Amino acid sequence: MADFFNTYGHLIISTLFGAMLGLSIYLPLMAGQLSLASPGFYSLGGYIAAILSTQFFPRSEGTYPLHFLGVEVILSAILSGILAIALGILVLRLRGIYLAIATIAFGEIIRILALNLEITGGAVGIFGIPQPFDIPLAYLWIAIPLLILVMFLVYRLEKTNVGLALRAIQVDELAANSMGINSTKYKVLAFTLGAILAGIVGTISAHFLNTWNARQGTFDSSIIYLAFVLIGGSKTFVGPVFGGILLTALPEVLREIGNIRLIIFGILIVLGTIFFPQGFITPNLLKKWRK
Amino acid sequence: MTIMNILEIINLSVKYDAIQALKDINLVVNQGEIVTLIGANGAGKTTILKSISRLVKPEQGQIIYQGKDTTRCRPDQVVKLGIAHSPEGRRILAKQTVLNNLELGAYIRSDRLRIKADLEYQFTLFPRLAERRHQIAGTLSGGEQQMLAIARALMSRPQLLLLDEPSLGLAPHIVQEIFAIIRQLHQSGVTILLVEQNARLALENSDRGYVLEAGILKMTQKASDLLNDQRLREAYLG
Amino acid sequence: MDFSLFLQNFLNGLSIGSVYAIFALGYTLVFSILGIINFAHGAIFTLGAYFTYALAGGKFGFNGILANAQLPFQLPFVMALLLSSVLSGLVTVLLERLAFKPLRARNADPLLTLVSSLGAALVIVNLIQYLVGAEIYTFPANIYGNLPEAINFGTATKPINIRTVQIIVFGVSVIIVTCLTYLINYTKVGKALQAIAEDTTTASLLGINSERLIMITFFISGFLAGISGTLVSSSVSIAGPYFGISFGLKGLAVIVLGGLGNIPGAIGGGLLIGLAEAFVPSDYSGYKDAISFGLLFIMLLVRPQGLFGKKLIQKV
Amino acid sequence: MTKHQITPILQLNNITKKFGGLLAVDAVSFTVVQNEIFGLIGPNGAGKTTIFNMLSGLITPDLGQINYLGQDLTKLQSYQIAQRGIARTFQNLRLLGNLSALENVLVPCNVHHKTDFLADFLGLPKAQLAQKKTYSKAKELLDLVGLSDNIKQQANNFSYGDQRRLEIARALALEPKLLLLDEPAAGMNTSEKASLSDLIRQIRDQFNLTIILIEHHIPLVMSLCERIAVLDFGKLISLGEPEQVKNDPLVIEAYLGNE
Repeated sequence: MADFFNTYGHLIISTLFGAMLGLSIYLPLMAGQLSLASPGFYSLGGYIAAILSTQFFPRSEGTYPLHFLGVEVILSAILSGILAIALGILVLRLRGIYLAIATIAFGEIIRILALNLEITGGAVGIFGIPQPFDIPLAYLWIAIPLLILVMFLVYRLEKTNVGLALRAIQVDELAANSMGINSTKYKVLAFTLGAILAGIVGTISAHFLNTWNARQGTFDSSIIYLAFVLIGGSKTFVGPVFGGILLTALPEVLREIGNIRLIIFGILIVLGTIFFPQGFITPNLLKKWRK
Repeated sequence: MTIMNILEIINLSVKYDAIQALKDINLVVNQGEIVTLIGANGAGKTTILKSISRLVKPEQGQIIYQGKDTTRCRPDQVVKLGIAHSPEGRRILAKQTVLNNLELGAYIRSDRLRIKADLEYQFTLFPRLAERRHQIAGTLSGGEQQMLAIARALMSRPQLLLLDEPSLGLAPHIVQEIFAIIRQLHQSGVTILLVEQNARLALENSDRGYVLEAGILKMTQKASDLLNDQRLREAYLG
Repeated sequence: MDFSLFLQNFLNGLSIGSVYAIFALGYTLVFSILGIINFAHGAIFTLGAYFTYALAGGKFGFNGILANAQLPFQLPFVMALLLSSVLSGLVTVLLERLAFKPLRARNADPLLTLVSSLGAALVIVNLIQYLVGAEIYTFPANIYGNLPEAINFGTATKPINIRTVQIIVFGVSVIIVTCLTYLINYTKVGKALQAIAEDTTTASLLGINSERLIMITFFISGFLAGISGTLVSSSVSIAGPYFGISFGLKGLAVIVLGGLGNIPGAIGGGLLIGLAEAFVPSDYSGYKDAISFGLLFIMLLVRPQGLFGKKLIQKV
Repeated sequence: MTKHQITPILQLNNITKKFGGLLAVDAVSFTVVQNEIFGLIGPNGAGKTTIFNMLSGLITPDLGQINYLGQDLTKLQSYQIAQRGIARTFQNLRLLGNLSALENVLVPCNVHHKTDFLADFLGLPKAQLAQKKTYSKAKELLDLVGLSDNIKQQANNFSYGDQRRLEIARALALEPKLLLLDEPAAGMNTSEKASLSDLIRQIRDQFNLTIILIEHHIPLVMSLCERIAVLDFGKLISLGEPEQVKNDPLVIEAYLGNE
């Protein structure tokens, strides 16, 4: 058992982060909005952690105090939230692929800023982000409860009137508007929740990975997160969680086969879309399991 | 004189996902006839036309056109065999000119001179289109768009014309005009399979009619008999 | 800025902008026909560069499976360019069959195509890396024959030196754009393509074999990606298997800037971004890539239909 | 007309809308009074649905004002207009297809039954009670239009006529004062049309509504509407009671023809 965790502990924690990043794409998708802004906010959250912990908070001997991490998380959530509201009001007027591209552009602008600014360490990035735990495996104590909490929140959200309004917008925004729903408000809400989640995951990831640079949150990762949702299943929140875990683990599991692992990974993604156009986890499948 | 059938549908069934749109349809259209399909919305009339032009895939059954099984053809192959479909909602190419729309109607042909002649013929048949040949089709009135859809279908020189709801949303006096043209086409020998909400008007201009209910063929008779059918009068003829 | 520097920047911008334009044309053609964005377009761009490199007699490094491999023949550059672009086109057609057509046949969510095309891009990029490694390849200096390195458009005292490569790049791009414009507007295939772009169902009712035309479109798209990959890499170098990805992303900015699915838009957008980048002062060259995305972002907010697009009217 | 109180509820003043180079609606003015059933007819493309879209805020007129109970609608967004009591149905049906019939009606119900989000989120008894109330209201409306079976089925699976009735129930859930019906009888057979006609009168009386309807079926319009406006190429060519409109030479020439 200990061996298992030593070998796969790092991977397990990464998959849990993957699941949450999948959910961060899923949230705006609940209102039918294809936003690929998550990598941008993920990157931002990571830089907040990296900058605060290496440059602002006092260095202490031993492990990094958890309450500092708490402050970082709260700060990331607030900053991501504010930025997301501002950005959301601007870009959520766009539809479909246009929204996706605008959010990709946002991510690229963040990335290029990070590459060029001094505070973000330029192309090199920021090293030596302090560790709050003695062993990496202890990140499970954050990742597991956080994922469960997020899943519970999304689950409850879907049951409320707000959830119903989001679904109405997803199916037909124009009809929803003419039924008295202020779609802009709800879309910005869903977009902001996704951004906050991505920001928080970035903050914790920065510590977990020990280093942060502009390669975190690039354009192709936005499509990978989208793959989490679509291959996992976009009609229930279980889908992106499953997809995030599966597709984060897959390249690592394939490591055994050596150099061609990413080729196989690509092929599996193509096959996944062809043979599971609804995703692996569908509401019907969940119903069957419950019986 | 033996009557040649141009189209024969045998045991056709169509499913949309879980919904059975057509069940065991058997239908014949003879050379030179106008045949009308009547029935409520959702009864499957449009689906029959779409099956013939292969816009939908039959679940089972056969479509025989001039002795050839077209059930497995692609839509463009069906056009080449001589079936033209003027679809529901007209589907003209709204961004292109009237002339371009008509020329694309003759896409399958390569006899340039004859195409030119046919174009002029369409303009005599539909003088309203002649005036507007360089206009962008999307800016035509509803009636003119319907005329364009029919003229475009004729440009492929079809032996069988499928007409879906040619009167939909048109002013009553334009509807009269459209049906006058349909009669004229009939006289020139085009075989027509017609779907029409306005059942009375359609039957008055047809040889025979089929009545559909919820994807099943209920009856077929001479148009004049259908017009006098008591039950039909209550349901469709108003 | 003095005039000769201005002119030099202008010509540089025109040259790179014209490559953006032909690259983006391939993107936008596929979008106009199918309404999808092919994220593997950048990977094909890379592939085209490697094909030309190999066909022109280039030798591979020692990292990949094909270490030190070299073709037994060496084609003149023009031949290599054409053949490589044709090969790129064929690979794109194959890609369409394997990764796009099955989804289309199942009427899948168009979003899935984004994911599927990313999967295809991953395969191509990593296959290249597996085969020939990740090192940088540079075309031989005399690739264009015995042309001078640069031509002076100014005077002896006030030189305006433009690299010959850039003139060739611009020339080839102009030829391509002209041919394509003719094809789309004046041929039967072009008219059929426009019909499909507007309404696939209607097109099939007119007897247009849309599957065949989709294949042609993907071929042209791949051809254009391959040619632009070659042009860029012959003027700089092949910077490894991933170098098409960022180019692909920029192409996306170009086509949205010009108006998705809009052919003059792709050309105008390409030239605009090329010129805008050329005028970024060298002190800020790190922000050069931000130009295209900044322009794109602003354009989306002000005029989502793009520079050349028509306002979309939603039908109720 | 005489039996109703004559208070205007809606006034269109010189409304104009262009699409590209095309004048879709050309300086149209008319007034609708409280409690009447007002018909809007004319061939497709005459601008009827465009007027509905402007009334419900989906598009903004280029020129002119729309006065609804003292407010200018052209300055409001569609959800605000819906919240102020103008509900509509759509020509091509815009049900939320993969939501259930019940959910389709619940969405607009919630606009008027605001619940405390937190209570709702946590599933507190207070919220559950509120939810029950809206449920029973939604069910009543579905009953009214004759849909009581299978209301938990996806709206997509309903027959065409049922979907049209479901859209009416959904519009009523907004508790409107003004109801806009866009071709409510399209695709219905003769007997269905008759019962629809009864239903429209019934809901007008029961909910004290004003109704504007677009319809192609001339006999239905003539028997149901108290006043009718006729549009052709974006212009208002005639306005008045059915008899008057029917015999207007302009209408006969442009629309009805001589049968």
